[in-house]
This record gives sequence, C-alpha cells and structure tokens, in this order.
Amino acid sequence: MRTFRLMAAATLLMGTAIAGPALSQTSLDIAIIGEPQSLDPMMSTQDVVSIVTQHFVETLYTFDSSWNVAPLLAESLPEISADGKTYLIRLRDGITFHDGSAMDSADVVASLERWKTQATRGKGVADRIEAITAVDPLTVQISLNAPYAPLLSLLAFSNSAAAVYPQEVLGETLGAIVGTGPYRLVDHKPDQYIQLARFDGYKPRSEPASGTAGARAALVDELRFVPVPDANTRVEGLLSGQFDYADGLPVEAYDRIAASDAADPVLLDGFGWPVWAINHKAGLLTNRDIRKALQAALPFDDMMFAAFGDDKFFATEAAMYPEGWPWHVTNGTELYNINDPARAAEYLKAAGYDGTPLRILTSRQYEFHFKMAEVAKIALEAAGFTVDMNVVDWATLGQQRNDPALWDIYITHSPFLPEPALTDLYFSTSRLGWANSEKDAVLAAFTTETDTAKRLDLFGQLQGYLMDDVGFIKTGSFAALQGQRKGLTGVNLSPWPAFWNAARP
Amino acid sequence: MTPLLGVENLRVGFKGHGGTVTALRDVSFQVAPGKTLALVGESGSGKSVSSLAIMGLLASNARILGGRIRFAARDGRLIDLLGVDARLRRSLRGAEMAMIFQEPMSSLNPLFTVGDQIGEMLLLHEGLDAAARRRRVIEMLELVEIPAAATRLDQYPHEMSGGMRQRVMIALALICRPRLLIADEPTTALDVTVQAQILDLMRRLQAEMGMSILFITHDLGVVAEIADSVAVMYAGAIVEAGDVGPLFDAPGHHYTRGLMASIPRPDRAPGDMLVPIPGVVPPLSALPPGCAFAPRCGRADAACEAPVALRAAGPGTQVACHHPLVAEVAHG
Amino acid sequence: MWRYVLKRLVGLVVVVFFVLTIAFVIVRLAPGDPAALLLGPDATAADAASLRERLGLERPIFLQYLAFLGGAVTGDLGQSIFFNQPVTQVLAQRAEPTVFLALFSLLFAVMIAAPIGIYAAYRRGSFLDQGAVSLAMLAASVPSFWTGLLFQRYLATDLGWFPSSGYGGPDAGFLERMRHLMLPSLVLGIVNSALILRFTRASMLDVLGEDYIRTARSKGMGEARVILRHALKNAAIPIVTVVGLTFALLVSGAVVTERVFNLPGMGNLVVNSVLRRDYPVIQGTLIVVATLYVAINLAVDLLYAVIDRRVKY
Amino acid sequence: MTPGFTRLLFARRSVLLAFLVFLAVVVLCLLAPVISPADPAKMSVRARLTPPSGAFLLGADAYGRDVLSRLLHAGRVSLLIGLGVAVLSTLIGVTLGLLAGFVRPLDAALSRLVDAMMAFPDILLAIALVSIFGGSVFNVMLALSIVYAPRFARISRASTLVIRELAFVEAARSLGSGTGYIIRNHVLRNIVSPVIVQATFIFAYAMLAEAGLSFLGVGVDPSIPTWGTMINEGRQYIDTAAFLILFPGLAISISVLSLQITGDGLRDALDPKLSKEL
Repeated sequence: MRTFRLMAAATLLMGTAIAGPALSQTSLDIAIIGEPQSLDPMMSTQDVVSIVTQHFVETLYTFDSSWNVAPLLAESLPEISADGKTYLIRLRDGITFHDGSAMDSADVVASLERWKTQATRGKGVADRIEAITAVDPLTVQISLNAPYAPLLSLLAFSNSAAAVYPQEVLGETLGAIVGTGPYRLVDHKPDQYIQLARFDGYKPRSEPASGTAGARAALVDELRFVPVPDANTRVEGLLSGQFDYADGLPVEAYDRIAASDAADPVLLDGFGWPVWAINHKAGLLTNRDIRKALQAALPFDDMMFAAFGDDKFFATEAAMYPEGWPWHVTNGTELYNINDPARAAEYLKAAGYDGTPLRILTSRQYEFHFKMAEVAKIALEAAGFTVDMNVVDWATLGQQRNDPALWDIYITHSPFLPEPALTDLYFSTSRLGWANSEKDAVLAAFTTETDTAKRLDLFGQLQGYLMDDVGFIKTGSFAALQGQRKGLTGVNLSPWPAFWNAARP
Repeated sequence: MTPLLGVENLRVGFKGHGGTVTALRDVSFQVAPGKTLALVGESGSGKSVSSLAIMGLLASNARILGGRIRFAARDGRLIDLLGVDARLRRSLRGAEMAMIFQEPMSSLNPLFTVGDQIGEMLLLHEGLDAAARRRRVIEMLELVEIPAAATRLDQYPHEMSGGMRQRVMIALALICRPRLLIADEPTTALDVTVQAQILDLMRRLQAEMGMSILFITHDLGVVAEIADSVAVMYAGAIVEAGDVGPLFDAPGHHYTRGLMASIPRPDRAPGDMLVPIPGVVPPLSALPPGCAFAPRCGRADAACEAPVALRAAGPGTQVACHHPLVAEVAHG
Repeated sequence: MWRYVLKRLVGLVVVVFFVLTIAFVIVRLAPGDPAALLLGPDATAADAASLRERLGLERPIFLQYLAFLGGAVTGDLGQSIFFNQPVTQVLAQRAEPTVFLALFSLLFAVMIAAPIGIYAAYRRGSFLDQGAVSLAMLAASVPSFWTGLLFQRYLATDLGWFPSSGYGGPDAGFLERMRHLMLPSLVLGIVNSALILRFTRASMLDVLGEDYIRTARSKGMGEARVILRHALKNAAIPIVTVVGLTFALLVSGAVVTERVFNLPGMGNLVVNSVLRRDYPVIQGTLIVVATLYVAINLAVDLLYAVIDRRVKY
Repeated sequence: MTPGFTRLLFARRSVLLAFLVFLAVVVLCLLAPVISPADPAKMSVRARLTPPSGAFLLGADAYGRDVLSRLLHAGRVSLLIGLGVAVLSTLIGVTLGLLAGFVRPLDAALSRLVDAMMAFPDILLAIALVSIFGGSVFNVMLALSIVYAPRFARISRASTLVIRELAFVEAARSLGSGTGYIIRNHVLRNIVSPVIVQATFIFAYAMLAEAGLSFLGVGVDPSIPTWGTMINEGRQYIDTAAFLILFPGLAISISVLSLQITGDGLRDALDPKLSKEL
C-alpha cells in the first residue's frame, strides 16, 4: 500500500510542469564550472573564485571596459609621488560592510597587510612595499622602496585580490565572508549553490558603468551560482532554460546555442592564450637549441585548429596581445608558426639530441590543452623528438609542475591580463626559471618605468627576447564561449562575467 | 442412472520439442453418483492427465485432441466441460468438483495460514464475510477430525504434520460440498497408519456428503478398500475396467494380473513371491503399434501387433486384450 | 531469531572492521607525503610538517591505524581538506539526493521489472517473454551514462519534461527537489530493472511450477488472483534479495548518473574529491557506502523472516 | 569440450549468434593493426568531425583521426581490460576461496574479508584506487578485479568445503595424494563450470565499468584509446557529430550484450542448476 502511495507521488511529480514556484523575487541562476576553492578571493587565483566573489567583496580599484584602472572603494586614482614611490589613496566615505560597520582606513590597512603576507600576488610584491599606513580615517598611504608600475593593476585585479574586509574578521582564515559589494552572501551549499542577495546598504558609485567600474545597481534580488563541473550539462541547463547564464561552454556548442530560442551564445574574442610553459631549471629544454627546435617544429595552425575547431574561436597569432589591445607589439613574431620539421631537425642535430624523451605534462581538465598536445606530439615526432606525454588530472599537474625534475613542458592557459607584469612567467623567479641577463634587465626597467610610451617600447623588447630565447610559448589566441538567456541584459561580458547590472526581460 | 461424470474418447496431447506426443488415447469412463471409481496404473500411464483434464488444470503445453467430458451439475444441467466457457468452468471448479493432491507438503501455499486457504474457497464461491468464513472453516476442520480446530486454522502449513495437512487439503476440497472429489494419490506420501486414517475419513465423508470420488492410485490395496469400480490404465489408455469384486477375483488383462502379483496382499499365502512386471513403460512417443503392453507381456504374439479396444469380458467388466485371461480359462 | 540477529550483527561488525582496514590501507598506500598532497601546490615544507603533526602522521603506522579505527567508531571519519569540515558533515549534506535517487531508482526499476517479469514468466516462451528477456539484457548492456546523456538531451532540454540537471535552488522545496530526481532515477531504474526483471521472471517460473499453484487453480479462482496473490508473494523472496544486491549496482550507477545530472550527491562528491585530491572524503565515502551495503544486506536477510514464516534462524 | 557440450551450448540460435558476434568483435580487434584502414593516431585536423563517408568509413573525430581504426584499436584495450579482470579476479577469488576452504583457522576471517571486499561498489573502489595510484590499464584492471574477486571466492570456498568432506577425498588422502592433488583433480574440476560462467559475466561487467570510469575521466589514461575514452571525448560533439559516441557506444553494448547472452548459454549448458539463479 505504501508502495502505491509512493508510486502515485512519483507520477504526480513527473507530471508537474517545468515552472517553479511563483516568486515575487527576481533571481538569476548562473552555471559556473565548479565549486570555488574558496570564497575569499585573496586566497585563490581561480577564475571561478573571482567570478563569484566580485559580487560581494570589493577592491580599492578595478578595471573599466578598456582595461584601464578605475577607482572602486577608493575615491579616485591615487596621488603618486614624483619619484613613483608613494601612493596616497583616498577612500570613499559612507561605505558600509555587510555587517553594518563602516569601512575606514584601518580596515583597508589590515586587509592590505593580509594580502601582502598571504595572497600569492601580494607576496610577489611584498619585498617592494616598505609600509602601508593609515594617514587619517579615510586615507591610506603605500610606500615602496622602488617605483613599481604594475602595483595599481595588482590592487585592481579580482584574482588573488587585494580585497577589503572589516578588520575584525581578518585572520589566517576569514572569520566570516563580509564585504562591501552590491550583494551579500546568504547561503553556501557546497557543490550545490552559492546564494547571494542584494545588499540594501550598498552605495553605488556615481559614474556610469563601464567594465567592472562605475555604478553597480544590483537590479535582481538574488544571484545563485551553481557549480556544474560537466560542460555538457551546463549547455543542457542553459538550453533548457534552467540557467540564465553559463560560463565555460565548449565552443562546439556554439551553433546549437545560436540556433536555440532559449539562449544566445556569448563569444568573448581574445579571451586568452594557451601557454606551453618551458622548464628552464632542469632537463632537456635548458638547451636553447632544443627550445629552438621545439619552436620550429610546432604546427601552431593545426594545434589551434584541433583545439578550437573553428576560425571564429581562435587566431594563430604570435603577439602577446592581439591587435586592438594597448600592449599589442610585433617584435619577434616571425619566429612563430615556422612549422618546419627539417629546420627543427637541424637544431636538434646541433644540440646533439640523443633521443631523450621530451616530457609534456598536461591534463584533460581543459580539453584544448590535451588536444594541442596530441597534435603537437605527432609533429614533434616527425621532427625527430621522442615525446613522452604525461596526462594527469588538473590537481596532479598543479603539484607536479612545482618539481622541475618531472617535466619539460606543462600546458596551461591565461586570460589576457590588463598588465603584462601580472604574468609571472616573464620573471626568472617563476617556477619556469627563465633567466636571461638581457631579458631580465629589460624586465626590470619595464616594471619600474611609469611612462606609458616607454613601457610599450620595453614590452616590445621583452616580447622579442621571449620569441628569440623561447622563454615560454604562446600557441595562439582563443575566444571563450559563454551563454546567456535570451533577453538578459546588462551582464558585464568578460572572462569574469559580472551580474550586478543584469536584468531579466 | 445418469452418471455424474462421463468421460468419452478423451484424447490429450503434449506439445514438446519433437512435436506433439499423445498422452491419452481414447479414454472413456464414468463415475456414478455417490460412488467411487479408482483409476489405477503406474506413473506415466495417464491417470493424472485424465484428472487434470477433468479439472481443466492441464499444463499450458497440453492440447485436448478430442473427446468429451460430461458433468451433471447441481442444477441438473449436463455440461460438456470441454465446450463451456472458462468462467462457467471456473465456477464449477472448487464448488462442484474439487481435487486433492498427492503431496500434502507442497500443495498448500506456505505463506498463508490454513484458515486463509480453506476460507478462500468460501470467499470465491459463496462470498462469505470473514467471520462467517472462520465459523465454517472451524466446522470443516472439526469434520475432518483436526483437534483444536479453532487454533489450528491460524497456523501455517509448515507447522503441521503430513497427515494433518492432508486433512486440511480434504477440508479445503470439501468445504463447498462438491459433487465430485478427485483424489490424486492422496495417501501415497503418508505413513501406512496415517494412510488408513485418511482413507477412513474419506469413506466416512463420502457417506455423509454423498459425493462421488474419482480416486487415482497405483496401489491396488487401496483400491480394494475404497473403490466401487476400477479402471486400469496403461500407456495412456484404459486396458481393463469393471466393478471391484469381479475384477479383483478374475482380472482379464495380463497387466492387471501383473499389477496384482507385484503388490503385497494381506491374504497372500506363505511362499507366494512378489513378481514384478519385467521391463518398463514405453515412452509415449515410441509406443508399439498394437497393444502397448505387448513388449512386456509373456503372452504376446504376432496378433498383439494389431490395435485392440475395450470389449466386454465378463459380468460388468471390460478388457482390451487379444488374449484375455478369462478367455484362456474358457479355452482350457 | 534474536540469537540469529545477534550473530549477524557480530558478523557485520567484523565486516565493517575489514571495510575500515581496507579503506585505511588504500589511502595510506598513496605515494608521496599525504600532508603535502593534502595541502596542495602552494604549501611550504613548514606547513606540511605542521599538518603532519596535527594529523598524527609522525606516529608509528600502527598507532595511526588505531586512532583511525577509534575515530571511525566514534563517528569521526577525518577532516575534508577542500571543505575544511568533518567528512561526516560533508557526507551528511550529500546524503539526501543520493538516498532518494536510490529509492526512486529502485522504485522505477521494480515498477518496470516486476510486471514485465511476472507476465513474461506467465507467458513463458512466448514472443513477449523472449522480447522482455532480450530487452532486459540490452538494458544491462548499455552504459548508463549513454542513456543519461540521451534522456537529458531529448527529454529535458528539448521536450522540457524534466529539469535538465541539478537539485533545485535555495528556495526549492522538498517536492521540487524530488522532481529534479525523476529523470536520473528513470535512467538508473531502467538500467537496474534488467537484473530485477530476470530474477522476477526466474522466481515466478519456479513458483508457477509449484503444487500449491495447481491447488489454487483447483479452487476455481481467476488467473489474476492466482498470480498476484498466490504466486507473487512466494516469488517475492528472491526479488527482495536482488533488490538488496541492486543497491551496489545502484551506487556505481549513481556515481555516473549524478555526474551527468549534476546532482549534489555522494557520487558526484567522490568524483569531485578525486579532482580535488580530497582523500579523506574519498575514504569516508567508501566506508559509508560499504557499511550501508552490508547493513542493507542484513536487513534484507531479516526481511525474509517477516515475509516467510518458514525461515527459522 | 565434447561435441555434446557444444551442441547443448548452441541449442538456442541466439546463443550461437551472440557467440559468433563476440568472436567477430574479438577477431576484428585482434587484427586491428592489419585491417585498420588508417593509423589510429594519424591526425588530419582539417578533416575533423567528417561524418561517415568513403574516406572515413565511420567518420573522423575531433582530430581528424579515423574512427573505425580507433574503434578497432580501442577495442583491444577494452577487451584486454575485460579479459584481464576476468582472469585476475578468478585467480584472486579462487585462491582466497581455496585458502578459506582448506585452511580452517583462516576461514572465518577470510570470509568476512571477502564480504568486506564485496561491499565496495565497483566504480567507487576503482575511482579511489585509480585516483591514488594513477590510471594505468593495470591499475584499472586490478581495482575492478578486487571488487569482483569475492564472487569467485564464494563459489570456490563452498565447493571446497563440500568436496573436502566427501568420501573420495578421504580415499584420495589415504592413498597418499596431497592437498595439491585434491585441489587439482576434485575441487578445480568441480568449480570450473560455475567459474567460467561467472567469468563471462565479469568480463562484460568490467568492460561496462571501465567505460564508466573513462566517462568520468578517472579511468585509464585518456591518451590510451578505449571505447570509454572515445565516448568521453566524443560527448561534446553530441550535436554536431553524434556518430562519435554512437559507434563506441554500440561497440560496448554489442560486446557486452553478446557476452552476456553467451554467458547465459554457457550457464544453461554447463550448469543447469545455476540457470535458475539469474
């Protein structure tokens, strides 16, 4: 009898129409690629952490739609002293945290101190920072021991972010997720959803919205970020109307989404670039000739085509920034896409290559990493390399790449970052260990120079060294596919989509 | 007098891998009201098939190839059981004709109490409510001499002895007062003493309720105790039939004589040996052309290869044999 | 009866002890320093040393083992690295979808398998019988993720009959959450119906050949009553057994199905934990699922006694 | 294998057909290096996702590799895993069973150990082992074998216990033959039928489990093609190139189905009393 009742209930459930319970509240369901490592953007460099946390945690600065630094919690851009060593930062008045307390310079100083000692990117600049001090309740001063041009970009970046928290919650781990953003954290069910609600005490900026800068309106009442690790499941969810927005979609789904009447594809041109990171500390590729052989042998066209399938999703271009970016330079690009096995073989011969396997460490977390490697392997073997592919999962790759004894190349990718110096691969201190005295001199000049035109020239030289010395390999540029419900407006479309100005039709 | 049950030229076959095998070949017999007919034969002779055909419980691969089964129902109609629709047949089953089986251990459903199982008959045929059913079941259990009937009916079959279970089966079969009881080797699985008790019980109930019994057995000793008339079957056909007295005194078929010689009888003289019939029953798919018993028969000759039918042999007896025993006496 | 239950409970304790031991050994066999593994790429040697100290990894392995057993007995399965929460707590949050997925799948499986199995046995050798048996075999041969992908693609996305994934949002009530389970349950139900169908058919065939079925027919009842009342109850015991067995299959199938439908259940948790290198969670899930399996089988055995009074212990 | 056995096995046409189908799959995969129309690793990215056609009989995958050739080569790995698990779990299981049966003091503990092993669902245990030891073909095989071995342990233990007590063993013992002789000539001979039948099913289950693991991305190293990894690779093209998951899916289903039908036939022929159990 009980069985019958259950069966009846089941039938009833199946019959229920798709429409959920009637809501007086508006909300957006956003499919993200997985459960964020942390809800503290200071402690993570994952993009998915940035996407979620930017809605409730804010930084002093941020980027406008042209990737210029713009003030957010700061009143305006800082006053930088003539020697470039002192940054005077005025804070906005009347900003309250989600717990109701007011933000003042003490909170900012404590937050920046934590960033300096605990965040990956903060630790990277720690030795340049002499002091972070509160001048008055609404003014903070950062003193450097030498000029450092990328500092503002670092303070603006949402990734390993210099986020501002109330002094009271700061510790090795946060006591609570309390920010100043237009939304506040309501509920977090790991692997199920992260629920945000509009923060009524939010005080938007007066400038018009541009990028993540300007006014943040919090148009919908609630945001729900739903971790959906499987890309196809995100596509199905978007097309079935379950999600209003979906991040990280396979480009193969483009046509299907375009044809659907539920959703539109969002194609982010020039999203990022795949990186073949080269081990300069140990192994085969410490030999420059072998690096040159590698560069000459790689079939960049085929690799990018196999990885992204359609011209609209990728470009075979060598420049570190695509045309249209302020950082676009062409130095050394002739060394890209030579695709000549004979030339590669000559380099190998010159290097006295003995058939030691070239160890490529990759994962399938991102299918295009693996696909590039698969295509490259064939071409490298044709040029005379012995190739040893080591396909591991993403977490293992993260561990193994820290041990120079385990790999010659590992594959990853990076979005185009607003400031070249945010890419640590150029520095000899990175895990690649790419040291070259001429390059390092140019790089040092680049990070301390504050004049924009001179910086661009220095970056051109840097790119030239990168190509000539094969520091690491950018295999091309790729677009990213996201998807949004038809009629959804106001999403800040970027590698880190933001939803505070979004509204459903 | 109209017989209660008349089986005429019944032919039944079974569909198997190698085609259809005939299991009953033109079987005819009658059961008179209030009387007992014993159907006797070795296993595989077709006695059980006959009884199942009458009940309409043949396996799904069985086919009725011909013949008629007439049954005189309580309301006076003479019903051809093979011609009526399934619903009428079902309403007769249990109510007017009931059956008890050889294995009292396995013939009762282990998961229901005996009271449930007996009472179900009343539910099916008389639509009684639970309380009335319970009363009637207790009465019936007392009738079949089950002690402490009121507690016994809540027991499960596995809590009872073999003899008790067969009493339960009898109670189940008789609770709707059927006109015909088919008993398929009801005592075979029981101890000798229990066997005698059950036979006594059946005789007594027959006298009280006035039903007819079709008693199926391989045991001639039992036949002598309970039956009025006998039909002896061999390989799917009746080879001899008649009243118990004449047939036992002077069996006409060599097979009947063989059967009688192969069982211990109480009146057997010292020194009389049991004589088993040589050979085995031939498979139904490979019967000899004429008399089916011929390969095992000491008297068989060329004449026995011709077909043979039942014909009158003595007073009230019929025999199907080219060289019947009575005839030999007459010749000698 | 009680003696039997006690005896079985003791057996269960021993089995669970082995389960714990196996789970302990598996994780301890992992190459490399567990503390370094747990902390991830950014950790320093000092961090690893302090974590080793905290986890008691410096102690002799046997003492660690004892501590692990002691913890498990008191309901402490360690700490999840990724969530920084007790494993038991993480698992508890994932129990609801998995448990209901299992229940609904089983329900669907029985709803599909039992009627077909019974009818196939009743019409043994018929076209329908052969068809049903072939279909059952086919269902057991097709990978469940394949079925899941197709169902999700066509029944959820295109036709919109079901939610395509997930377990409902923050305001999803119980019914809404259950609605999200219907399609995955159907997929798992179909896959798992195969075994149940074959068991049902086989045990019905056995029962239908029993003498008491002939007795039932001789009482003059209709076939439906013969089958549903007299045969089915007897056939139920093997069916109950296979339902217990199906649990293990269900868990395996659930891992894949939860993945396809993005259900926040224990299966999905395990796969995520592999990618997050969260060994304590993997270990804890193994222990919980295996223990559950053992307990369910015990429950099934005891259920026999309720169905069949003949079973004596 | 007597002619009588063969006749019994193939009495049902479906069993004969299934067996021939499976045999064909095995032969085709074994001959893969010879009969493949192309090198399974050869990429021609410009031909990616070509539907089945003259140039690519079963189409080309996302790298422009010939699906048919990959299917044949992948089959070798999938079948190897199935076979490997069947053999390995038989070896482990029968050994455990014999130990439990012959070494009395070990019996209780081994039986509970076997219960515990059986309690771990196949995919879950395999995931744990593979995540820790890495996704080599052997590790996947070992993990699945550990899960399936208990079934063989139970069969052989039960048989051992019965046979130990039988008179002829006593006789054999008194004639001076050792335990080894008894195991070889009595126990193994007795359990060979149920073990073969069970192994056939394990073969099929292992192939399914491998596909599931590969689908989840926690199975065999994805650069080794198996039918499971082919489905995993192909699933993102479910709309543009459904044939990419259709063919490996069919390959798995057909192999598993034909194996299971053959297993059924084997059981009916070898061991009629078992046939009631499933």
